[in-house]
Amino acid sequence: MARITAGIGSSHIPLLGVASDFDKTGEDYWRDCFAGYDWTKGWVAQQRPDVVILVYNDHASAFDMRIIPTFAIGCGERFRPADEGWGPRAVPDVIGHPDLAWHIAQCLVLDEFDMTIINEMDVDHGLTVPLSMMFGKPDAWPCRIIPLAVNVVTYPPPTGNRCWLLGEAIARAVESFPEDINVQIWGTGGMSHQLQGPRAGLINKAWDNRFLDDLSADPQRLRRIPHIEYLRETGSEGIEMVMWLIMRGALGPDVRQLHRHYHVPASNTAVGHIVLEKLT
Amino acid sequence: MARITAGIGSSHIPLLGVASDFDKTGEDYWRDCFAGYDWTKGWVAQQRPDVVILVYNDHASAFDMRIIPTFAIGCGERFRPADEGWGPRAVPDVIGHPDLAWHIAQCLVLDEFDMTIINEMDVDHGLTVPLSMMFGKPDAWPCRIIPLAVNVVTYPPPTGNRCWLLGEAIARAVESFPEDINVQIWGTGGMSHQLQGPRAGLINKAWDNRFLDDLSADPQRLRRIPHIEYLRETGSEGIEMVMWLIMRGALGPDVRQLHRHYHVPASNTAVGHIVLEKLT
Amino acid sequence: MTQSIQDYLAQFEDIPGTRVFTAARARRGYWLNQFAMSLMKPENRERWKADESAYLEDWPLSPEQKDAVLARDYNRCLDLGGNIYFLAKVFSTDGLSFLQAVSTMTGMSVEDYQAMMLAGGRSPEGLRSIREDR
Amino acid sequence: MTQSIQDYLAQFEDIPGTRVFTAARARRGYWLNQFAMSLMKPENRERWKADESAYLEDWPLSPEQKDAVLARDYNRCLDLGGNIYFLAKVFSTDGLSFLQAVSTMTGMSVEDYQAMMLAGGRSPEGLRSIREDR
Ligand SMILES: [Fe+3]
Ligand SMILES: [Fe+3]
Repeated sequence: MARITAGIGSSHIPLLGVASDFDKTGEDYWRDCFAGYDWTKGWVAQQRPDVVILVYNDHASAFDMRIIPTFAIGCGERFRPADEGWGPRAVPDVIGHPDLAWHIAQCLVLDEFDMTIINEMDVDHGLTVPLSMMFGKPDAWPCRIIPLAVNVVTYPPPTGNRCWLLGEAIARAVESFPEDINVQIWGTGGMSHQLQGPRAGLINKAWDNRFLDDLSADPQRLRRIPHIEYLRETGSEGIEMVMWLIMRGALGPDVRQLHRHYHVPASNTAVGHIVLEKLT
Repeated sequence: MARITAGIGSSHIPLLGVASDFDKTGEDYWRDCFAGYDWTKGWVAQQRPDVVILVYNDHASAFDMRIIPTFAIGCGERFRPADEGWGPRAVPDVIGHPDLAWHIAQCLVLDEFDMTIINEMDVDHGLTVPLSMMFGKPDAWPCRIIPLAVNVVTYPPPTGNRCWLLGEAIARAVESFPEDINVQIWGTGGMSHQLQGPRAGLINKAWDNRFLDDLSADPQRLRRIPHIEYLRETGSEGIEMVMWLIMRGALGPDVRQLHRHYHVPASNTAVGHIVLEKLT
Repeated sequence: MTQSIQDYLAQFEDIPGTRVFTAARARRGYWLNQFAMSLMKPENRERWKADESAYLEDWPLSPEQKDAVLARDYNRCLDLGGNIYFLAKVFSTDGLSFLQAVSTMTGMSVEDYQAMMLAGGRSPEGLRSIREDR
Repeated sequence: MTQSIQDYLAQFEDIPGTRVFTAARARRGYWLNQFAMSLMKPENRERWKADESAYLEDWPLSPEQKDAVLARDYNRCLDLGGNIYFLAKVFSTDGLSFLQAVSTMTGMSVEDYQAMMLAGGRSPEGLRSIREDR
């Protein structure tokens, strides 16, 4: 029986990908930021997940304004890095897990989630940057990845509660998959940042750290945070943190924080990441 | 305040469109089938809905296997008839109602339905045939139309219960739209038919008529019909009738049947349609 | 979810003469269906009509799928993951109606099939469940 | 739904210096964003770089939208319905980073903006609500 064993929440800032791709991670600007991921790199390498369900948002790469799916699950065999305007990142293709992805997709629809199934798409920095942060620069990513794209660009995004419920449903679906595999779920995006207007550059360390605290201390509070609070407190792009709640919902009531890291800035953004172990 | 005043359930068989387009409706084969819609044509003309929310499924026209949305709402200005392999139907373009459609889409996402928003797509016989049956052959369709496309091709389609709940949520959304407009909702597809394999041509008059009865007599029973029952009793394509439950859910607990018609066959299919008035 | 996906899917194999378009079939038939979809464009229909085998060379179909399409063996196409709404692009390009194409899967002549439909269609009696023989 | 969509949307207008990408903005900026998206293709980037005005002729943008794009006035682009992730295709084609492009919207020099970020970023204090002045 497949099982979700752990979750990671992490920023997915495009410039982190650039720093990795062009070997700048030793520079002063980047050293602390990347060093915070060292523990996690070691831990993931030792955990050897077979599959990562990677929750992210597409940033006008695979989807333009013609079609805006709220929840889209990638059931294809392979997903290529998107050309976001400066050529595709020179990172490995993402190899999917169609058996598990289709299994989850089918379970979710029966469970009354109105999924969009995607068989072909390119994946942008939202998905590939967390892979670089956790796995470094291998010739091939060391596990299969199921992309789960969430609309957080055109309003309204899904509510925090809906994200949480989707996470719970994903956990049920994984548990009903007959193969004995180790599955992780990663929620990405955030933390506080605003990429637009006179208020750009907003960072809210206190709010971000309370969010990180409450992923283990009081997750039910996080589930009820309204969109307006993300916008006011964490900047217009801080809304991406609703995607962490899919990860958190999938881990069940009790988790243990294994590692945590917070750094300002990377580009316009607060970098945060957390590793949570599922307790049965 | 906008209000949903009535609903129609109707088959959307492609050959009905052909019969209409090529003026064959007076032929022996078609006379009774089209005559059954005469009352409804008169009634709709007198009701003059401002907008019809038209629930249908795409039959591999706008969507191919690359992307399969469970619930997709058309928020665009205009939708053209699709080329389904023999050229587009010579019927008017479908003019959308972006104000109401976006309003509904936004409300539904806040209400925890995981909608896919569509701004550009062609619409196939599933949408255009019901327009021909209700409106005949005008130079322009007499009202705005909001396409609501439901996946009933790749399994699993949404459950009957989820369709019902979506209908209820659509009704809430329409009621919160500030303009004073008359909205109808049509659910299309069915009735019993199977378009494949040695069992093709299956028709179940008794089951279809009980379904028509219970849209007013016992709608809660319909809501709980499992997919397997549609498949066993009404043929593999009878599953389209789950879409009628979105219409029925949107009408609230009490309805009055104004008209009903059932005819076998049109092509491979049992033609049925029903007109339901919403009682407050 | 009150029912496991395994139980949900297993039921579908109990219906006589029917292939439900499940994920397993959708995956097997992916390129077969995508090929068929390409015939929605008039220019592709012309190329297809001019040389069907050459047209198929551009698509990663299995040899069995290619044979089944070229033979217009729709039951075989369904077994190989085809879906009727995608395959409709093939028979529409041939100028066949749904009724004509569908009748070819029943073992009946188109006239007999048409007559059955005019007489009220095929009864579900005995065709509901293989296991329960009803 | 516990909150009306009207109330939900009204809140967003109370945030200083921020345009939330609502349906109203998405509709207004539809072609502006679709134009920007077209720059994901290398061949389109070449055509755009060769003659920006000529490139824009193919897109039904309003004159204000065209002016704002040509002037790289990103605040104005946002007012006219642009979304930053779409507009990113324009500034990426210019060779600008997110930080460089974003700083142009703040009234600060890129050096001052960069220094602010290194010092911990912009405080939310006083920037949460126009109405409540907090
Ligand atoms: Fe992001
Ligand atoms: Fe249909």
